[in-house]
Amino acid sequence: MQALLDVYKIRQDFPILNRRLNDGKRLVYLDNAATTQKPNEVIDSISRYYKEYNSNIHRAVYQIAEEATEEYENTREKIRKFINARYPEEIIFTRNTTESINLVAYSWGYSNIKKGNKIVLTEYEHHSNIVPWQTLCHNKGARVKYLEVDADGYLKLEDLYDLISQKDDGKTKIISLSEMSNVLGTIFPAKEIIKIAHEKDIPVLLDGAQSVPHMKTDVQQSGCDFLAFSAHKMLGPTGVGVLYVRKEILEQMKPFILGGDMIKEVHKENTIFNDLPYRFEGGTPNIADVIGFSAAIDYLNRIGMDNVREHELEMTSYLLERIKGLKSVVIYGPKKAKDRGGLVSFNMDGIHPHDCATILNDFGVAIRSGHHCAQVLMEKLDIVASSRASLYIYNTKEEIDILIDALNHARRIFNT
Amino acid sequence: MQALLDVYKIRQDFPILNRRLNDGKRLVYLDNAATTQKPNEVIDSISRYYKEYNSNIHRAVYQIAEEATEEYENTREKIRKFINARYPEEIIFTRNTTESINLVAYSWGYSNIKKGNKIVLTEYEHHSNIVPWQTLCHNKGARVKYLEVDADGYLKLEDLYDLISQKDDGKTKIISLSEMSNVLGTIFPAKEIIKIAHEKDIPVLLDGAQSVPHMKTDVQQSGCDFLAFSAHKMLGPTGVGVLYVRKEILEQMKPFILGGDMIKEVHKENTIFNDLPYRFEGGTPNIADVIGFSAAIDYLNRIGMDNVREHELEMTSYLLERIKGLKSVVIYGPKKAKDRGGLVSFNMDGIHPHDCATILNDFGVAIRSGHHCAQVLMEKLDIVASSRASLYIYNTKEEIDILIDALNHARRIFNT
Amino acid sequence: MSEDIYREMILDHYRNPRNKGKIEEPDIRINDSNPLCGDEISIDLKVENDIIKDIKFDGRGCAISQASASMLTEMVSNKPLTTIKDITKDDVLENIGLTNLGPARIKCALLSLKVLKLGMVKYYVDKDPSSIEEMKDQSKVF
Amino acid sequence: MSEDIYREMILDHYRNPRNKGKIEEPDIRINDSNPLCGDEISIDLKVENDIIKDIKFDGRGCAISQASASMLTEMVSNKPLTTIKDITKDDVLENIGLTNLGPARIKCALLSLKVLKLGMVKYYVDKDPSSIEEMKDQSKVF
Ligand SMILES: Cc1ncc(COP(=O)(O)O)c(C=O)c1O
Ligand SMILES: Cc1ncc(COP(=O)(O)O)c(C=O)c1O
Repeated sequence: MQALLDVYKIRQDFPILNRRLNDGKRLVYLDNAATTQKPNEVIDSISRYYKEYNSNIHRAVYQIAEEATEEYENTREKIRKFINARYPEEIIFTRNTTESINLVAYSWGYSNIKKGNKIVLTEYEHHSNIVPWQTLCHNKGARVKYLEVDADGYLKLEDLYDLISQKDDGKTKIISLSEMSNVLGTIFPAKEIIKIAHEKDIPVLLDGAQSVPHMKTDVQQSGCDFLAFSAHKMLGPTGVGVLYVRKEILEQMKPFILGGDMIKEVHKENTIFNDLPYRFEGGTPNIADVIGFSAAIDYLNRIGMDNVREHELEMTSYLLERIKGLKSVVIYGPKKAKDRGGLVSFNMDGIHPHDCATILNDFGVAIRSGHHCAQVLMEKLDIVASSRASLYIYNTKEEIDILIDALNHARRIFNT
Repeated sequence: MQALLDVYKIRQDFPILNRRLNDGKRLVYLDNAATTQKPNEVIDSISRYYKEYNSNIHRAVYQIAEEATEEYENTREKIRKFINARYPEEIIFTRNTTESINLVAYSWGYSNIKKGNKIVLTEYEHHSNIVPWQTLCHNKGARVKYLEVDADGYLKLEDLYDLISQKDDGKTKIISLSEMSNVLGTIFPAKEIIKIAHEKDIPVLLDGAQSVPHMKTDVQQSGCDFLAFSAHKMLGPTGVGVLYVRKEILEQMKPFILGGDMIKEVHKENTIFNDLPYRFEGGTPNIADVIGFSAAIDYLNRIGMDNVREHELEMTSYLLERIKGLKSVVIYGPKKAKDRGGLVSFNMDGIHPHDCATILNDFGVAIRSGHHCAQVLMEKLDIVASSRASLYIYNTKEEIDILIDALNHARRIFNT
Repeated sequence: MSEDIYREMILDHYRNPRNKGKIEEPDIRINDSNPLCGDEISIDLKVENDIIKDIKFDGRGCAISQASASMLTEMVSNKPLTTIKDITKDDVLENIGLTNLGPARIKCALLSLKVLKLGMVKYYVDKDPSSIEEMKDQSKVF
Repeated sequence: MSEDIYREMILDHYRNPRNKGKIEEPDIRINDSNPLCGDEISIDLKVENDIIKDIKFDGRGCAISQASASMLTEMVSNKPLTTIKDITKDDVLENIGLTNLGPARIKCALLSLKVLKLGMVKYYVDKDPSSIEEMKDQSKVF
């Protein structure tokens, strides 16, 4: 029974959900934190672009190029609205969350981080929000500090106070953290963290790869200075990421990818860069997929992000409860569904997550196993890997039941 | 009459060529140097990916993820073969040519360019092959040197000898140049240039954005150390570029975009990077479009790159001849069609290229007007802009005739 | 259709631009270029008691950008400097009789307005740096 | 089907790995991890007159990687070190009875072979650095 959104109707929009696997089983797709499936609207809007008005944007004056430019820039405006940014030029298109964070580390970081400075992350960060900062610090003689997560998957805000308090001496230059952990599932109090940071004039980057697809985002309300997320995790195509930067900061930032489209004038000895945001989009953009992303945003807007969240909350409660019922199982992250996004990571005693995923595949069930690009957290949890089931708008309780049956079967095979 | 490839049959594979514009005119697409159109095969392979096996690659063990990983890696192997590289791990996927060149400038450049060094480019380079080097030199206290082009659009190889001869003292660290000019149309003797450079142990980057789509490429034969090109200029989707790097050099290069997928192990204080080529592909790749690119390569292979070149040669001869016949027209670049790729840039006295393009649009004709991201060359030619008609496998002589009619009409409007 | 765009008035202003050139010792000198096509416009202004006493433009580019600049100088000449604030993009497009340009060509038509607004902002901010907050968004045309 | 994969032999080697542990003062010690899943394998070897006198592996990971490592140690124990050169990925997959693994799981099955080949290369190159050219491609498994 789906009160909030009509899952069965939604499922009809996703052709892959009818896919029959090798052995005739229907796909039960529970790896949405890695990437989500795409509705027909998104797929069709990409095809339509190529069939009707494919052309290089911004510079040409013929009709199809003007159509393409308009659709591309409309998407920027649509995203501005979706995250409630003030200006469309605060929206930069990248390839993915990873590139968005790298853009900040290279462009903002290399100009602002000096020897002896600190960058604050958390222990649960995705590698994409660790390695760029680690490398920056390595090159600059600065240091990365990690906020600890406790046994239940929460941050202690007092730690943050401590870290950036008087004795920090203004050494901390940026805080970069994920609004939702892709392993623990915890939703962190971004707004409070940003408030604490801003009291010390420290800018905050939110990795929104897991949060933006699953709940309402409002950059003016949270006050974040940077926000990074990926289209492919929210019904959109692969190859498109977004970086939001508050205009006051963006105006000060040096361009990153240099070349065509991001310049105003190039001379032998010097270059005058283009206006915002084009200055940050060098080369021919991923036009088709940016336009495809537009259709994804429309789809989500039509459902309503509050309904997305409500549906996931209901499903996550059910998923948590069913997994809890398994024999010798360890669940990571908050006990309460309401503190979580739509995913649950777990381990079954004596069965490696990798073997677990292989057995589940026989049931058509697609879940993720491994370190989830969060090895620092894995070290903290003292595990090598975990299994993770993650949900989205088209998942049903029946699918969760199939997952549980499959897990029980794995238990039987391993006879533990 | 098309002897070499059946253009009329080919045209049926490109749905956009049936597009009717606002006023009912059929599209005459002559802006192929900016981006080419896509055959149904490419469009369909992207849709099929999303409808049948969309999933995040490399890390998951379920069936659709294995299918996606296989298709993605097959594309890498297909490209290896297409440019005759030795190893698939020499092929790195980027967003476009611009990002490919930036990757080299950031990763190879920042480690190898020191104060007082020189980087050699040419006057006809695209901004994407100027700005990254200019910025690198600015930051490192090095200098960019430009090889001059002569009035007919050729390089003088003696200048190169001079530049990197004894008195250069080994200061030149890299030569980066386009194998085909996107304005002059000239095809440059890459192999000879590389030979001269290698005698002084100077590595060479070829910007293949214009050459790879239009003629046979063999990196072992030319001996280039780096090769950059874009899928979208050779029937493939937007959002995919390629960087080839000779393995011996690639092994020494530091990763550029840092994050998920490009690491082996991440710890709080350090990171162990992944094997080649994954080390250079941070974050979720543009999976769908890489797979789409595969279909484009298949298409080109089926036609045969030698036939592509032959067809363009025939068409370019015709285009040159017809434009030459116009009143008060200036044509840039080589007089002989055989020294050219499939494009012709020109100016009509008294008519700005921008106005020209607007008038052509009434005839359904899409050509490019402007500086073509080559302002250094524009300064040399002492013009602000030019018009450019550029061809590909689906263009016909009839289309060139429509272009000429439209240009004559522009002449009448401007009454010059 | 291009016949609607390249009417006699545009071609006349293109071939015989009004107020073309430089002013010696201008009170405002400002220029910008259109990254799309490389069109350049520079504008010189002579201001007395906040009235535009003289205005000249220089530049190179397409018929639309040059004719539009020529017409714009006629439009503001001898007007109070503050009128520039109130000129909208639609005003310019109507004045030159081009209300259905595509997004690319619109930038050509509005380049001179953009430069003029920038010049005004610079003039006031130079005089009173604290006005930057208020002026910041005044140079927006698109 | 997973029933074909998780047969008794695999599960037995997984639960009761042969040659698990460390060698004190080994002639070769080498390790690597699978970036896919974080599986780790380290291998110690004792070599006398180019014969593998003792071999032990250590590590953590899935049933396939651990069972495969266990079986591989049995396969090469007391063999000449150079036999490692000739072991192909198909040899390993046949030995463990898993010839139709998907590409992701194949990496688990072959991690120990990769480590073993790396170890052999390192051993020879340490002894004779000039052999690196010849050895370079010997550690390739995939
Ligand atoms: C010679 C040359 N280099 C580089 C580029 C840049 O290609 P992209 O925009 O795909 O990065 C182009 C395309 O415009 C080109 O013609
Ligand atoms: C929290 C978090 N950050 C960053 C990323 C990286 O996203 P992408 O691979 O799209 O760059 C992910 C996705 O795996 C994630 O979950």
